[in-house]
Amino acid sequence: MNSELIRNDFPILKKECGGRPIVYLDNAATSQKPLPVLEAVYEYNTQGNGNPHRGAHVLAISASEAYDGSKEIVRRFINKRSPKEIIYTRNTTESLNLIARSYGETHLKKGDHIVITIAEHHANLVTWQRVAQKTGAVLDYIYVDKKTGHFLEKDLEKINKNVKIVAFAQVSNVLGIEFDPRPLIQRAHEAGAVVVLDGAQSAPHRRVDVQELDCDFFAFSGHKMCASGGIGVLYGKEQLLDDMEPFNLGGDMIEEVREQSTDFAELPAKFEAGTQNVEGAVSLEAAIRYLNEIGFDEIQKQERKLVTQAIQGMQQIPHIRIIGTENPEEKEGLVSFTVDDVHPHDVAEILSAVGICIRTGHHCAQPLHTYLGIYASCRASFYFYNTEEEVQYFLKHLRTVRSVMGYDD
Amino acid sequence: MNSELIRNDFPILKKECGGRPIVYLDNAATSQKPLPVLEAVYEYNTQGNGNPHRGAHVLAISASEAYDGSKEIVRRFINKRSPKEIIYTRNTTESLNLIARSYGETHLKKGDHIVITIAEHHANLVTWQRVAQKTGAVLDYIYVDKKTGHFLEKDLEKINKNVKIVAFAQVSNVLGIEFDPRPLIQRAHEAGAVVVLDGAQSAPHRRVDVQELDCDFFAFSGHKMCASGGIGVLYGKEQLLDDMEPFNLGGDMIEEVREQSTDFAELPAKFEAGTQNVEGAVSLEAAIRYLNEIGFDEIQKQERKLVTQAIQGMQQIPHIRIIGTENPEEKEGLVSFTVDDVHPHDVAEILSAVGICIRTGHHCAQPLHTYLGIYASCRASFYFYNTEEEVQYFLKHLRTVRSVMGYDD
Amino acid sequence: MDMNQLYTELILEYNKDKTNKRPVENPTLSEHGHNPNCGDDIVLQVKMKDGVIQDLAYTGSGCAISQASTAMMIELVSGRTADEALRLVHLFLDMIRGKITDESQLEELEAAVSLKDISKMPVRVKCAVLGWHTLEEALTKLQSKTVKSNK
Amino acid sequence: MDMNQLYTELILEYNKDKTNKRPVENPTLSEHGHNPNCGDDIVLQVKMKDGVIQDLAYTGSGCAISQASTAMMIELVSGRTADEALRLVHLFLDMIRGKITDESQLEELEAAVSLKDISKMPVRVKCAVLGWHTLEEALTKLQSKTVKSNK
Ligand SMILES: Cc1ncc(COP(=O)(O)O)c(C=O)c1O
Ligand SMILES: Cc1ncc(COP(=O)(O)O)c(C=O)c1O
Repeated sequence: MNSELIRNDFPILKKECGGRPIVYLDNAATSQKPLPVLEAVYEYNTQGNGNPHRGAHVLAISASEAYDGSKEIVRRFINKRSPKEIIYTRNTTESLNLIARSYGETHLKKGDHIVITIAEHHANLVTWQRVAQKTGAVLDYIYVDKKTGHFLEKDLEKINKNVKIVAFAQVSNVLGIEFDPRPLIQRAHEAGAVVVLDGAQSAPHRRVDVQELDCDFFAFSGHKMCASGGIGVLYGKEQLLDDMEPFNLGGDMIEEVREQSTDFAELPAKFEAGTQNVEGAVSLEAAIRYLNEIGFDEIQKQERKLVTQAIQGMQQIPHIRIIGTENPEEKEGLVSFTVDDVHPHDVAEILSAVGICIRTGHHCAQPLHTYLGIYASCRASFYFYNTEEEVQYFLKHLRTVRSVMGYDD
Repeated sequence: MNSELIRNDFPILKKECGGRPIVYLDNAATSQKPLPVLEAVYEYNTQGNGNPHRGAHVLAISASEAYDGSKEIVRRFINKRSPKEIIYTRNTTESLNLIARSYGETHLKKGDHIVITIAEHHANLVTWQRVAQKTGAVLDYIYVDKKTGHFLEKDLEKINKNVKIVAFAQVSNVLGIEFDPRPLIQRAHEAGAVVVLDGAQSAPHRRVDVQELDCDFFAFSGHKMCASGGIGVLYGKEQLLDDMEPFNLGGDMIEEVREQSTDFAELPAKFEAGTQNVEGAVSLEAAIRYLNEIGFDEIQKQERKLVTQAIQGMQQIPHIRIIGTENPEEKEGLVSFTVDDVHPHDVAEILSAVGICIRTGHHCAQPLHTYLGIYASCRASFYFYNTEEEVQYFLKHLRTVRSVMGYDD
Repeated sequence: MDMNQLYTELILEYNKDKTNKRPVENPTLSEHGHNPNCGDDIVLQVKMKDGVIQDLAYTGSGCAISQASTAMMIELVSGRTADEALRLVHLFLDMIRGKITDESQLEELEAAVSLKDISKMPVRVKCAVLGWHTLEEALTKLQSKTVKSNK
Repeated sequence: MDMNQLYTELILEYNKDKTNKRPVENPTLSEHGHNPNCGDDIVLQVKMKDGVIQDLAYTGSGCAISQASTAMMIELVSGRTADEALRLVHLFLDMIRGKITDESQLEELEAAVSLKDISKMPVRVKCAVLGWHTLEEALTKLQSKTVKSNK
């Protein structure tokens, strides 16, 4: 991987900060965008912008083509059969809310169970709390081993025939653990449950094949994988989507509207109300093309290298505690940690002063933090455009944190 | 207004089409975007992109500032007291769905009435059908005079004390009529009803003062007013918003999450789940600044000139029927019409072949079309960057439509 | 595309030909077809006798392409058996989808061959196929009814 | 901002000073305060006697700024009346909001004056005011209770 060439595509990485180019290690929160993506959006806006699916003129047609063309790229990206099964949303959060409302609230009843894991992002947790509350279903948790981050084997037994939904992140945004979701999916399907896979932290980093995974729903965000804000994806199996209530109502998702009743459009329009974010769709297509060109094998190789270097370096610094497994082979591009006696917010502040961007807080995973007995943590998350030199710089300054805070070890 | 200078800001208007620069008269569907807006987004992406409200580092801070700063501009744009009352959504459609779900579904009960007009866009119509269906409320219509497009005086009596919600568009996207919403709002408030104003077709064209209007909710879309796709606004009165259920659930809209329960954040975060479309917010700020610089008086003057010219020209062409009033003083930047014996789709096709973009179909207002006894119509909609020369060109080709279709009048 | 290539004389003629734009008396089946976004909306009525299409006509409104195409179809399939009509419908749909390379195959479609180039105008494809799809629906329903009543 | 300006010796000292990081025995009131996004989370406990703050301490966790600020506050207001404490809380909040131009006014805040420049770091403002806001809440509640029980 030619890091230098790649980094030329990301002007923001040259931004001066703390006396040197910024070191952006908050990629799990949102990624940066390469020039080809910015240019594709610019080109659309200066050559082809119109309202898709709503007119016969040349710009309405170019907008429709841009929008539908982008879906075809997404379809291939996750290896789906039909573009009908690809719904554009605003982000992972909206994708998950769509499932919760249009599937969860209408298909579950009192006494049914929903199983999620304690490591879920709030988007895949609070959503199910509401479904449980509205339907009378019960929300069960699969807990993880506090050291390794692996699911507790015995908790998998919670996936029994009362369970109607099993929802979990393919990669946890705190533990960063990369595990094989297939046994869980298989167990869920044997129990007759529907599987919701939160791909926010997996889709940006690795090839995803929803047919092979055989998950029923899959959600991810464009902004975490080099695309613009405001575009997300929901994949769902056609017969499930067909059988669901519409989500938002309005233009473009209708077949025929009368004063007192409405026939809804077919998939995917049924779930796409109002004027869509075509620029977002264009940027997502450009982002996927960009990532494909680099290649996911290369991306994973680079990230593995950086994570390994980071973990090995951190293990050498006293008073650093890595959250979850310390095996770099199991970490998907991110490492969460704490520094003894230094609050994560202070760690982030100290690093930010020298131009290093890491995330601090509960990372939208409060129940996991509570379970682990910490209130907050730090997270360094990498993407393919990060370099070994950046990790070195990060480690160097991480080493100073305790001394800045007045500890002399 | 210096049209030439302004048009230089819109590269797409120079696009060659049918042997000359494209004539874009589908602005009510979506507007084009000026360079300052595209540049603001580019600048954000190359200098300040991060995940807002989620971190302590410099890019998280610049993203938060961009996001919050944009809200302050929107607050001033519609003259609101508090930025807490400004919720960013994806578009008008989502804003209206938010009200319907988080207010309508929880505050209405069997026997309550909802009053809308027959001229509503599906986004402000199908939404209320669902509220009615879920709560047992009754959906009533205010009809319009088929000639003038004015509300039928006697139908206003439907706004009585059983009515809990009155929802209507400030400017109809088909009739284009510009009427004074205040008497309706007053009547609604006297009846104790909450007023939802759909500003999708008003905010782009005129100064809006929600305090003066005293509406309870106001919704509009960025993409119809020079901003990017994927950003919309919902304004709501603070005490109403406070008293509403959250809409989508997930990150950033929570105060504290436990395994089985959640405390939600305060306004406006409560309604903004997940990573927001910061680029959209940036583009909306840039768009409002751009429009303010031109000035809404200038914008209205130019549009009035174009509409007047269009209507007067169309009145001279045989077999053209204008929908709603023919008084240009009452038209807000758009004219819908039909051509005798020529289907609207064919009209649009013929004009598109010479580079003119107009809209054809039911414009997401099927009940209105049914009520008017037509299945579809054509619509030419103008924005400040359109010119008299373009209207002339449009009229010239509109005159040929029937002869292309083999009629010799 | 030049407008003269799209709105050919043949198409304009069929568009204006209202011979079969009328209700059918005592129809065996009425079938509704529409393209909501374009504003094409028709009701096709068919009267079968001894397995043959005895009368076929439509009401409603639509663009020149949809109207002409429907008129051409009615002329083509009237008097034919349901099976034969369905075969021609499929041939037409294949043509519009650009699936047929051997032009000689298309001769059977008579006037409707003139719609061949619509396959290059994605937005108009829906218009061109509306009548044919609606007939397909209608005949398929009739056949499954017949099968049922034969049981 | 240079880290040495933010994490001054004074702040680091107060951050490490755990004298008042402990539960209060038989508190009159416990009040929870938190900044979910930063991960500051404290419980402030106050014991009143004859209208005077007899004991004040906190438990929980937070960043150096929030911990030092809370420690400074406790030192400042202990032994004062509720009214007096509230006045100082408001003075501190005004300082952090950058509302006070006359520096001499701030002397009363003692060690907490050192947090003045936080007003230039919007993200840290929340940390600096956490303890003070929590005390404000607690005392306001106590006062309204007193009013009620006096009725
Ligand atoms: C009056 C009116 N309301 C609502 C909408 C919906 O706007 P959007 O598609 O941006 O959600 C539109 C435009 O399509 C409109 O004209
Ligand atoms: C695992 C996981 N799920 C869901 C989300 C929510 O994504 P978004 O904020 O783009 O909706 C995130 C990221 O914030 C995440 O890491």
